Amino acid sequence: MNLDLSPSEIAFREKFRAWLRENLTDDLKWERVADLSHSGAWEARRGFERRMGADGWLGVAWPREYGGQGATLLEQVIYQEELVRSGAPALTSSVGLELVGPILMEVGSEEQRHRFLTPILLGEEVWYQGFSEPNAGSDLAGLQTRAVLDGDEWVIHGQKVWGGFAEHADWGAVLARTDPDAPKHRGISFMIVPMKAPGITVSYIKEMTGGEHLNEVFFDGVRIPRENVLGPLNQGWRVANRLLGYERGVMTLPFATRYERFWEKLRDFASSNRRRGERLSERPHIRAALARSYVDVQMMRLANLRWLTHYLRGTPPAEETSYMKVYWAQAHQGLGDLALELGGGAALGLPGELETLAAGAFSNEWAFSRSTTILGGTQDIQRNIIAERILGLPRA
Amino acid sequence: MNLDLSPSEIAFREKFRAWLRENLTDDLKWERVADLSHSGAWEARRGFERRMGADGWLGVAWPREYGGQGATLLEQVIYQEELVRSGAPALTSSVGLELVGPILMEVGSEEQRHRFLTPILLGEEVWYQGFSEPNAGSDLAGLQTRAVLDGDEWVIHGQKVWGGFAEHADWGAVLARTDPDAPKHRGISFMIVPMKAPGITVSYIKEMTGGEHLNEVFFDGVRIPRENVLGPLNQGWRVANRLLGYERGVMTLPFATRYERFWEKLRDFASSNRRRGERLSERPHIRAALARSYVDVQMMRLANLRWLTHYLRGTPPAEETSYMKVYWAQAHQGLGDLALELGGGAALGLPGELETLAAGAFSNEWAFSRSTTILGGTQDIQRNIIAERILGLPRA
Amino acid sequence: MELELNEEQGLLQSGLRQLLEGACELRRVRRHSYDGDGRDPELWKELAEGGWTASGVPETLDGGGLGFEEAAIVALESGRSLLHQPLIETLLAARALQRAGCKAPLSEIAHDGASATLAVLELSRDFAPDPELPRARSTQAGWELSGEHFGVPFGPLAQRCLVEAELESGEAGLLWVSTDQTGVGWREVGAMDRTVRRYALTLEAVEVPGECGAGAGDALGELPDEWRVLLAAQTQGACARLLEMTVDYAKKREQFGRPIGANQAVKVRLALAAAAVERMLAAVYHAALKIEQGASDRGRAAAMAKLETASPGAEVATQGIHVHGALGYTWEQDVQLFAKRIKTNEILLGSDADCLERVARTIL
Amino acid sequence: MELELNEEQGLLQSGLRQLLEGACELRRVRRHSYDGDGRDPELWKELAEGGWTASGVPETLDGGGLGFEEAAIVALESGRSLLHQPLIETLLAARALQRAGCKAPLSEIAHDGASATLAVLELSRDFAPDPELPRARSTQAGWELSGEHFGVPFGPLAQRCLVEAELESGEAGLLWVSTDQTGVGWREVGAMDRTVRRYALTLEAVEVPGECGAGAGDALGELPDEWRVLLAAQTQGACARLLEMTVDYAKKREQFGRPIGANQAVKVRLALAAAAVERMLAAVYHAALKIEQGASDRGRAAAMAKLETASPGAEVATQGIHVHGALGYTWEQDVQLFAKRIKTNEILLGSDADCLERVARTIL
Repeated sequence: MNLDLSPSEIAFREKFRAWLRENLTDDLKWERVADLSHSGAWEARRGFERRMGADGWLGVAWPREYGGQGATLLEQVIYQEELVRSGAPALTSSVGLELVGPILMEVGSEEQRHRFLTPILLGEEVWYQGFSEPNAGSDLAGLQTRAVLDGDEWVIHGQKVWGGFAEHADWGAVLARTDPDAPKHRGISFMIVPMKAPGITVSYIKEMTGGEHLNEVFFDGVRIPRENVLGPLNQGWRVANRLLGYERGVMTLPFATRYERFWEKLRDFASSNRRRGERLSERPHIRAALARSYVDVQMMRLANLRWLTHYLRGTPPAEETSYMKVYWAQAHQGLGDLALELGGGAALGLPGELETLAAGAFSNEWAFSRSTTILGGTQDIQRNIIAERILGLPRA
Repeated sequence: MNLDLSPSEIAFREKFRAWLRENLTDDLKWERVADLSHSGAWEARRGFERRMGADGWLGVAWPREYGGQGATLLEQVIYQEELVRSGAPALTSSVGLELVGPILMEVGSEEQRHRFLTPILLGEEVWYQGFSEPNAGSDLAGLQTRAVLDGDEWVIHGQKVWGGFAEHADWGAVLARTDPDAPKHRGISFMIVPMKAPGITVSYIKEMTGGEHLNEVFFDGVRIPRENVLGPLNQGWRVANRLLGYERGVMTLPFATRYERFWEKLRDFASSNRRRGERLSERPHIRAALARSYVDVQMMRLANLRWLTHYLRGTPPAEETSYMKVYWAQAHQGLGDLALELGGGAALGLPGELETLAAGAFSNEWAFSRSTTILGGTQDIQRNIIAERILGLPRA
Repeated sequence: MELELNEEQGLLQSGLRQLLEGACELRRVRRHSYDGDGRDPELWKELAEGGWTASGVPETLDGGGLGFEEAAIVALESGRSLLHQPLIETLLAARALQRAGCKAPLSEIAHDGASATLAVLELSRDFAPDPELPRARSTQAGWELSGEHFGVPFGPLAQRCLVEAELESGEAGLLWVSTDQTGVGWREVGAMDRTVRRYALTLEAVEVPGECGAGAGDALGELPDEWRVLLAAQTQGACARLLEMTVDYAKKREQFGRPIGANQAVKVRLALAAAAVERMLAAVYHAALKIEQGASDRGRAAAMAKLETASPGAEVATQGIHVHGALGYTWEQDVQLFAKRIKTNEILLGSDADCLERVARTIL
Repeated sequence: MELELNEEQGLLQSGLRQLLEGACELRRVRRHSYDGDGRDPELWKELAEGGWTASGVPETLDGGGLGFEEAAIVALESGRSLLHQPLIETLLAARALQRAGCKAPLSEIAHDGASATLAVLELSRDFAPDPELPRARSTQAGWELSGEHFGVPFGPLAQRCLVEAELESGEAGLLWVSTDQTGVGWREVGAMDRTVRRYALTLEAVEVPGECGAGAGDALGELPDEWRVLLAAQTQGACARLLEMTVDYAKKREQFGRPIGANQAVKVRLALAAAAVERMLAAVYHAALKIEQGASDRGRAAAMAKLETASPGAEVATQGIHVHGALGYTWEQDVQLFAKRIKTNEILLGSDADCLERVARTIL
């Protein structure tokens, strides 16, 4: 066993770190550009990503034959960790890079790959992910958006929710029902939709935190060419689902880095603040709570590194990604609760709401962490997966 | 609102307390007679109960017409609390008093009442409860013990578990399948079985704690008279089930008194013992844990008192007894865990196993409390009852 | 032995609930608290006309003369309705004023329907590291008051503020100021729960008439415990409503062709939440009774009520959000409004650790 | 980056598992530990022949020369099999002896297949309020040792005991005694987990040859952390086996016409238990690696491994008992045997609070 990086991994990290140091100027950092309603925020993020793309720092995981770096999983984790550490904004290209790109490579036609892969890799085109619907969340295959063939065009009607960047996106990867008579998992196709097409209306969903990052998208008779189907007709659900499950689990790996950073904020707060005359970090229950939270974040990281070792040895990600999501939620909600315990009344504001502790970062983290048991497959679903597919307990 | 007893309730309490002071000598106390394998323990307990019976202190809840005191529910709680406080042993008559007696009054024949009620009330006959079976625990109605009519006698074959006092009992209240062709809830009858009858074999089940209180009872062609059916034929399950559910919930009311006493033991231990040079009750996390446990026990009591108020006002016990069982398990398991945390290594022995802290009381409580989520309807079943019958959530 | 509302108290509760269900639905709360300036004088007027705003003033001074058990009922309903008005604060102020023997302010509450908030050190400490009490210098006309307080609920949205201050004697005092009088400054600070906005208060040589202040003595000592119990009651009410909303949702929302509430995992979540909510109510009743009786263990009972509602309340809220799925995380869904009130009440006036130590001191 | 056994380690593990599955089934554990006198020399002999008992002795001294990662593997398997022999104690003793430079005792372990246990202050403190170290007076032949220790695992069931003592210099020392030599007294104390019986040790002028003792220095300092990690590993192994048994039971046991494991509530319990068991393994590997490396944060890693296995382990055990229903509470069912080992390991060598403070000291 060892927790060390190899020389080539260190070199990879240093190279990317150096690139970020040079290119990620303060005005591009997360705090500055997170809120897309701020003028210039979108453009700043896009400009940064195009620079990443031009210098080969998008799609590092993609195989070399498609223009990527063919990075190992560990390098991908290093890459994500460095992004987080540097304070870079979340990538607007991530749906293209992590979902659409791999699907194109697996099941896309020659023309589709030719048309779409390079713009994703260069950070030139943004993709929107149109999966969930108001009545199809956990039960994604119950989706009702439908696409009907009319001559040489598909006509799409329906509504999607919980995707992001819809307003700005160039393309949408949209699941739609193409065979209403088939069993629900078998009549769905993966459609490529130009997001500027007539008939598409985008609105924002306001979150509990007050932020507005997610969209509702209405498709009202949107027409797309017949060939804009990704993968075999009526097999969209299988394609989408296989990628979603595992990838989203592995995606939690670098989250630990984000939580480490947030934990450090909490520690610094506790070390430099007093309540009722006593330094917070000297109160026994605060010490215990900070240690507990530290262990929780580290254990999330370590448990994931153990599975990462398996992947690096050639076992592909499988159901154990459900464990990762369980740890993820536990670590995140624990941090959110601890933040408010530490911050006390002064932390009870929301971001942007007048003077609040660290601009609302603490309460925001608390509220944001409430969503962690829901996103990307609810905790209930993860637990079922563990019980049925790993432990082999019978389905009800 | 008030938490005070009325003058008549106080008088009731004082009267019983005085009786116990006079009659419950040290050699009769729980620690001395709990283990029935000790010679004389059974006889001591029986003698004490016969004295209770003779002086009218058994079946205080029974209506006056059947020889009881017609005690209110609150008086019943006071009665149970005083028994616990006094250090009296658990009553060997409880199955007769709390289960068989009420059933006899409700559905028994005139002859049956005449034959059985008074001996129960006088502490002269002990009843065994033969309900659960190896393959019928939570799913009690799935029981397989069968009674077949042969002329004027029922012939019983089967196996029961988890009842107590079987070796000593005079009578058994045994659920048996009398109509194998009926749906499973409808073919069960409530049989009155003389426990000394030929064909009955009793063995003990050793518990995790090392104690042996529960029995396995085998019925191998046991013959009983045709009239020894309690209540209508084939409706035994309904009769048993109605009484079991609610009564067992209300039964948890005086448990809080037992837990208060045990909590006091823990507090005293923490106040008078040191670890690593520091008095336990001065360590912040121990203080917090003791307070948490105190609150938990008190809240179990208070939540129950609120429902008791409803019962005293005339609403009969119903599904909220499932809440009581949830609090019960929480309070008890919390105490068990705390006991071992406080006692440390010195508490890790079992009762009777050489020198261990307070003769193994702490570890014993920990082990015993593991059973609290299982007994009298598992926690899973209680939660289902709350969800479906109180909150009205749909059955799966 | 009675640990439940009596018939009269039950009527009181249903009266207030009816009023609030009519006058204070959640759309109105949102409109005034989130989209508006926080003021809602019509609702206050309705509450005053119903006798609720003066219910803490003794009958001899023309108030409702309600006891503390009834105050807890008011707080329960204020939580259930997510009331965005300083009703429990006005009740608490009236009780403290009565104990301090300040009759003029009580008359304003009873006769003018004045609303009030409270600025006390115990709460300031939740918002600032080492706050100092404002100082009250005696003048010919009464007092002159200067200093700061933090985290004051409602602030200028209430008409009066009962201010804890240090008198020249070194004794603590309670002084009654108008929230808009000269020298009184308010600075809104962020509030996750916008239905109870929070303010920092600055006092610069504020003049207080003689009859509007007094040495506090016991009047103040009782206040934090009473407030803790009313916050606990409010949380219970909020949790009960949030749970009802969640149960309704679990019955209606379908996934995989059946209501999500048919899943046993959802049942466990909601059953445990319900068990917590029921226990909270017993804790609130118990503490209200102890305070009403002036029992020697009232402080412990108050800490227990806070403990039983604080993190269990936050857990109920978290489960409510979870069961609502992604929708529960949106602004439009009402569970989050309740979650924010519940979480705020958890944090204020004593963390779990503080309350456990309060209990520990009385039993160890 | 590798946080998993390598191929060689995997072979080591499956070798030991195979041996123990054959030689140490639970019936045997019960027979010797519960029904017998606790001794099982045949099993120890088999372990010695397999090279396991000397595996902690360096190769240069004819031992197995296994590192600490491998020691953790041995501990994992000792938990899985509920081994009733002082194998991890002998391993730990060998490591400490090597650090202290005591060659003669190492030879006994390597060549004579001696079994060993440990009597150290850190553990004594879990069993007695304020234990004092035994004193070692130097004599011509070596040392003369007098005093007490508490809670010593296996006690006279092992052949040797490595005793922590205070030397005349005031320095801590480690001395190697035979458990049956003159002046050595053992008093069995209760042990909920009878598979690791516990003893109080009294030493009355026990003579220890010069080559069987040394000033302890670092040899001792490392021992408690190493022991914590091996206890953590043992708990992980025990939890993993207990979980497997419980999952099997949930698949087979039917109620209401279907396996109880088809109930989602049971699934949640077992899924969370499985998640805990997986995390424990990562914590154990991490701590083993840190100790093997002599990393500066090894103490924290050991505390983390203890924390991750202590109360989570007890929770897994509680769930295992619960899912077994009434049967899980009986003596005959095997889950309870594991539960007792797991609970014992939780309590010893640092409670949660202690371990959290150990972690806190390194990060705050």
